[in-house]
Amino acid sequence: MESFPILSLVLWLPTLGALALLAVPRDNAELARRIALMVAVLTLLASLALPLGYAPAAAASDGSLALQFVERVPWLPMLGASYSLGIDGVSLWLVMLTTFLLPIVILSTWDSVHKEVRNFQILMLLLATAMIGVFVAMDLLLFYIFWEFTLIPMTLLIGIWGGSNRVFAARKFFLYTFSGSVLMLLAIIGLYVLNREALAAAQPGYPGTLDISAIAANLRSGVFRLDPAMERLLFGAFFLAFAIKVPLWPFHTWLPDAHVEAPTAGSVILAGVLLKLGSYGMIRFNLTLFPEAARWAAPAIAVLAVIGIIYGAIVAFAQTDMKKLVAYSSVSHMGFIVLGIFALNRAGVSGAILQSINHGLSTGALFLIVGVLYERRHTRELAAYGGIWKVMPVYGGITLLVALSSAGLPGLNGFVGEYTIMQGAFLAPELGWPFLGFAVFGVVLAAVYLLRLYQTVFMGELDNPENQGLQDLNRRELVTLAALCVPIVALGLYPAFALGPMQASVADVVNGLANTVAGRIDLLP
Amino acid sequence: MEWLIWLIPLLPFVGFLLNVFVIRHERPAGLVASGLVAASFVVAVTAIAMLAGLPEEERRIISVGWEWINAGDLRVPFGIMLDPLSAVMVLLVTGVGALIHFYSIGYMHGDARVVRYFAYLNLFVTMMLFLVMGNNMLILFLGWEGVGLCSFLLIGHWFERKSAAAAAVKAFVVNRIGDAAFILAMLAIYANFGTLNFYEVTVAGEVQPGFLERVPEIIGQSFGPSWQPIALATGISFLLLIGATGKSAQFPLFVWLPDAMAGPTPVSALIHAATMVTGGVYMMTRTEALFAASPATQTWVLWVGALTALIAGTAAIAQWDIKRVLAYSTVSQLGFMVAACGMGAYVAAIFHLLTHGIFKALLFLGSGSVIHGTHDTQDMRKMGGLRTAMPTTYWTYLVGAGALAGIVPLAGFWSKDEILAHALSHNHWPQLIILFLTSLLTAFYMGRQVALVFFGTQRDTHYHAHESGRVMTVPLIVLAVGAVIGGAINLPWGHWLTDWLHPVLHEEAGSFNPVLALIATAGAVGMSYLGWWLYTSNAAKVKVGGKDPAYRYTGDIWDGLEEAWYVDRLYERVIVQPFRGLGDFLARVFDPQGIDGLVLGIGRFFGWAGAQVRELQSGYVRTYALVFTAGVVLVLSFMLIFTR
Amino acid sequence: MVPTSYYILLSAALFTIGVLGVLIRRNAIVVFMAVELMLNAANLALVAYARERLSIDGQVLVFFVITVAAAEVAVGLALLVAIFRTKRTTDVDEVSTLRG
Amino acid sequence: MDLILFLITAAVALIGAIAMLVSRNAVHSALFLLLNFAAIAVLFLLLQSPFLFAIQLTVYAGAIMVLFLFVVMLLGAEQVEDTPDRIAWQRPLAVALGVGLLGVAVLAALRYAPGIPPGGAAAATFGDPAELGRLLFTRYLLPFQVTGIILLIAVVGVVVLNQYGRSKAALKPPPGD
Repeated sequence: MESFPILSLVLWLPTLGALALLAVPRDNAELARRIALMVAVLTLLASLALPLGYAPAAAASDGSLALQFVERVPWLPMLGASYSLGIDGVSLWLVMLTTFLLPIVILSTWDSVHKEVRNFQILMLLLATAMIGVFVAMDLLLFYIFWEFTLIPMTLLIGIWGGSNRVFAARKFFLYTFSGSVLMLLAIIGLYVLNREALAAAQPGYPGTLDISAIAANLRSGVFRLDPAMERLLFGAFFLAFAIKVPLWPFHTWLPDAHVEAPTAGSVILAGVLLKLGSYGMIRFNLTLFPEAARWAAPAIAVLAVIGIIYGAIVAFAQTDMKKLVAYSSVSHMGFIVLGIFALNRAGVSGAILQSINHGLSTGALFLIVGVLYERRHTRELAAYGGIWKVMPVYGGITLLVALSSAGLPGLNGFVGEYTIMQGAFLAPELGWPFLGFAVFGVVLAAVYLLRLYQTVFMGELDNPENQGLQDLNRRELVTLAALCVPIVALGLYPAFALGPMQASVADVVNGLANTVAGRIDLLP
Repeated sequence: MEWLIWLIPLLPFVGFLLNVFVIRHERPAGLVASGLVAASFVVAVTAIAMLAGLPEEERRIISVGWEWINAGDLRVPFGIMLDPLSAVMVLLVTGVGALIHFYSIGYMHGDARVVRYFAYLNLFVTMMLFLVMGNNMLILFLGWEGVGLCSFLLIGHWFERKSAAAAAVKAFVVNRIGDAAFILAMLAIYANFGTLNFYEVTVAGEVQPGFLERVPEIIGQSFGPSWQPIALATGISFLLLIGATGKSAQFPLFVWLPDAMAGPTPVSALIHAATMVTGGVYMMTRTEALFAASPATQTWVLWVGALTALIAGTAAIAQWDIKRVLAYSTVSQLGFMVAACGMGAYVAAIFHLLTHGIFKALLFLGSGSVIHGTHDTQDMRKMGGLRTAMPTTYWTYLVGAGALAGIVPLAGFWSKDEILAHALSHNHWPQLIILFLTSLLTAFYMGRQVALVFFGTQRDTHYHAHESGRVMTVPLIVLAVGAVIGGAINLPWGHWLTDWLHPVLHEEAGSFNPVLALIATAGAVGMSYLGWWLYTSNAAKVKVGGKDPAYRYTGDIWDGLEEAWYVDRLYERVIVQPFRGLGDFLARVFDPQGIDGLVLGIGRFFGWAGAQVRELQSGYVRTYALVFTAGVVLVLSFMLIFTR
Repeated sequence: MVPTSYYILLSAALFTIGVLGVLIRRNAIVVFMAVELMLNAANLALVAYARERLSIDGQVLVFFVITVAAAEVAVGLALLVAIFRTKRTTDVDEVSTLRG
Repeated sequence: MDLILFLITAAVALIGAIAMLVSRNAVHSALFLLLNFAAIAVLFLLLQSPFLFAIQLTVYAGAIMVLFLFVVMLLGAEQVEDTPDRIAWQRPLAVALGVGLLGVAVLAALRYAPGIPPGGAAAATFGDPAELGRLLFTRYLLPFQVTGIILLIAVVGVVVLNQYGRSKAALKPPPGD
């Protein structure tokens, strides 16, 4: 429909920027930062065409996904693999989140990255391409390549620019998330082979396909049927990879280590976008391709999600390191997202997508905020602070706004997402009110740990002499944080702006769930 | 016409924005903040006049701004409304609010963060207006949490004080517990009615139903385990009750309110007496149809209200802090209102809410004037004899105290009497006795307070007491006038308020019982005098830091009363400390050693296995050759056996 | 004519002796000799089969084997000499720095 | 006639091989191996491969064995195995494996080489060196060239190895000398 390859442009622009940075002398930090920032802003501007040109479309009648900005070039014809890009309502805002956070993160490196600046920017831009690639790739092989490629820059960012225990954290991050995705590769191959065999029976010489949309269409039309046991197996293999990435309790222990050691910019990207790869994958693969298994597993997964919500909150409460506190709060918040996804209805899934965006914004902002203090005092211990609202009033105000957004105050973005998710879970016949009785407890605890953080750091007496000379935000920091506050407020007051375009695609996913299950109930034992 | 009601909440919001982003100095901040709230009051009066011009059945203006949430199964519009119930609340909020804004100009003069203070105050009024004007539960909740936030900010205004910071967090968190129940109630309402709107509304040409009109649909439905089904209406309304106990400081969640007195006194007057804490009562009145569907919950509401009234009333008599007396008194009076809701006397509850809003604001502002005039003294043991130094404050305070104690013909008498009369006429005997006892306690502690503060001689002479300035006394006088005549809005002979609220609550005026009124008045006068007499005649025994004269008669029970029956300490032991322990255990032991131990254990296993296998690499070429040869023999044997 | 299998049996026996030499002897030079012995055993089998099938290609192969063996011995012995310079021994057990 | 000749030669080859294996002196081993090579050369002749017979004698028995002897004597490494064997446990295993290998090889040989070579007309011209030479320069030209390159590389390698060793030795004089 669109002749201009806008998705490719958004996808590869950061990589082009990274290549251009190679020409910059290694020790010219300022130039490297400026070029990187320019590239990031250009990417953001290019990506603005996506929501502007996005026309919510109804699902195609053959069951394939209603994708837009589609690009498809054959790549390995004998495997049925193609360079296939496209977005729908599920991925649209996640791409926007990525392109929006990129310039912010790069802007923050002025204050937080001081060695090997050029290489840092190169890795950051490569990471951006990989992340966008995961969201826009509509070919299983391409998806998998981008998926694994996100690991490399991130591991290096942690391992080179991280804190004192960075090598351990980087290794743990890499091995943990990688071991999860290896099973996914197996499942991708399995899906490909099964699909080919199923269709080759009818059309001899069928080369098979790795196109997600085509496989979904085959599954929905019944041409390609999965044995229930096999479907659950494939579901599990995909799910494990995503659950580790999200991370779902009890697969979360890589996250605090990675966050604590990662540089500020790395933490922002990690919490802001990388975790969303998991929730995106759950919707795109687990729900779309394996509806029956999703329904089968939903209660168990929801139990894990609810445990994660409460567990993450309680553990966050007991932390003394600010970054660790925020990291565990992510575990809690991502539990909400998983709960919403496996509510398996429109409210739950759209709430989960919205909350993915919200979490990216508020937790990203929280990491930036912790970074601001860390750059000034070089400690993240809560006990080292107290009463700094007095010397840093603007900083205190912004922190409060972000913390409240994270705690789910109505009028700010976090509430809308959480409430929609909870309503979805309440309406889901598989889940219902007993789950909510516990999940809503997480809302209380969010206020407890975030306000405790706020109380110890910002309120009380300014009794530590080292804190008395703290400077309020400089202009760059202010711009960075203010840029994050705008969507935090806007999405709280007018979330329909984001929710509207995703409805058609969400409805498509949810209807697919209902139809496929209804059509094959006789196959189940 | 419809757009007009948007101005009511938006004017204070403009003040908030101005004070946050533009204004940097004290004077414009105070003037802009007060002026815009006053303007909002004027708009509200205009809008209500228009509302009154409509036929009774049509007195409801709903205006939908935009579609707030549209997530498939969940659709909520962002809309506000003005109906008779909202109208009286709006008048209270903007009217008392404006007076308190003006008062703050004087009270907060010279404060380091006064601009921010006015910003918070404006934001509070905005949020409170959303609370009472929301046309659906979610907007109500937006205001509900918004006022909680402002309460947090204002209690923590002097955040350098550790106690203020802690009180602010405590207030927010305790409220959040109630809010969680509120959220659950909203989820259940939406799941069963498919809407969160109170009344039918048209959004973008599409008619959305209102759940209050559809309550009969769920009567008879139940949920929960089959061996113990719970009526749906009971479940929902009980959750709402929990929500109300948080915001309206009812037992068992009242503990935050006395601590909240760490905030500036005008804040205590506005938020923690006149408006925010009445949010729970307003909410229960608004969703009265749901409560009416569940007699079980009604009984709970009644008992919660009555017990809270008693517990807080007993606690109030033993306080030394001038504001804590009023704080416990507020909790106690809110208990009256909640009990009225439990009896189904919603008009009486709203009536008491309005009069209480006026005279409690008066009392708080009066105490603020005392604190201001005595250079930040709050301990009543350090006061005494202030009636000569602060005559205006004294007289207005006396009016407020009389109204609270229920002296004829002040406002409090009429509203309290309506509640008691309703209890009598509907045979709620145990609650009637409890509430009556509480009203006697009320009269007693107000007598005690007036005696301690204004009579006798000044016990601590380190300060020179002086009367406050005009900007503070004028609001006192205005409110005192209100406290005198406020009862007129619903006299037994006129019951104007009952008629006005009739389209919403459909209640008939209750009967006036002269005997009860007489007994109550006699009790109030008697107990007030007793309290006054006890503490004027024993004034010499009151020492700074010493025990109360009544301690002689009651012994350690008095200490228990001063600590409000140790509820706070109980929570500390039973909830807070175990929670900290659990958090520490999970964070320091279970997570790193349990879950992460498992993860790292897997890693360590492979490391260990590698170390074992490494031993095989002896470095001897001949050993490698031996293994190699063994492999050759094996492969050849395999080929010999399995190939033909 | 002598049956081909006789040659093959002889070749097998020689090869086994070569293997034993590699496995048992420690003197690197003797180990080398054992390797040469194995090569020769293989050559013998090749030539025998070539004779049986009357195909000269087997002999060509042996020609190549011998050439490569010559190269191998040259390089191998040079390595030995180099190792001897540092280790002062030709005992293969002494050269075990690749131990894990 | 052929059989007798074969049996004698085979016996000599075996004796040479076994003796090589058991001699404690490396010089003796080398000489026994020489005997073995010569015996194999005779067997080549018996198998109608005169050309191979020739190069077996010149390359193996001549060049390679001389190289071996030369190195043994240069290094004085006749008797290095006087020290106790550190992995003596391996010896019985090695013998057992040898027996196993022999068994497997014999079984294979019996299965795949049952026949007696066909005699007759074709046999007359078989093994003609001229034929071999033609093949080398036609069908096997490429491998032949490669062989040349391998030899060249071997020469270069040997030179480099010795260069390297010498410079090292020059820097650090060997201990004990």
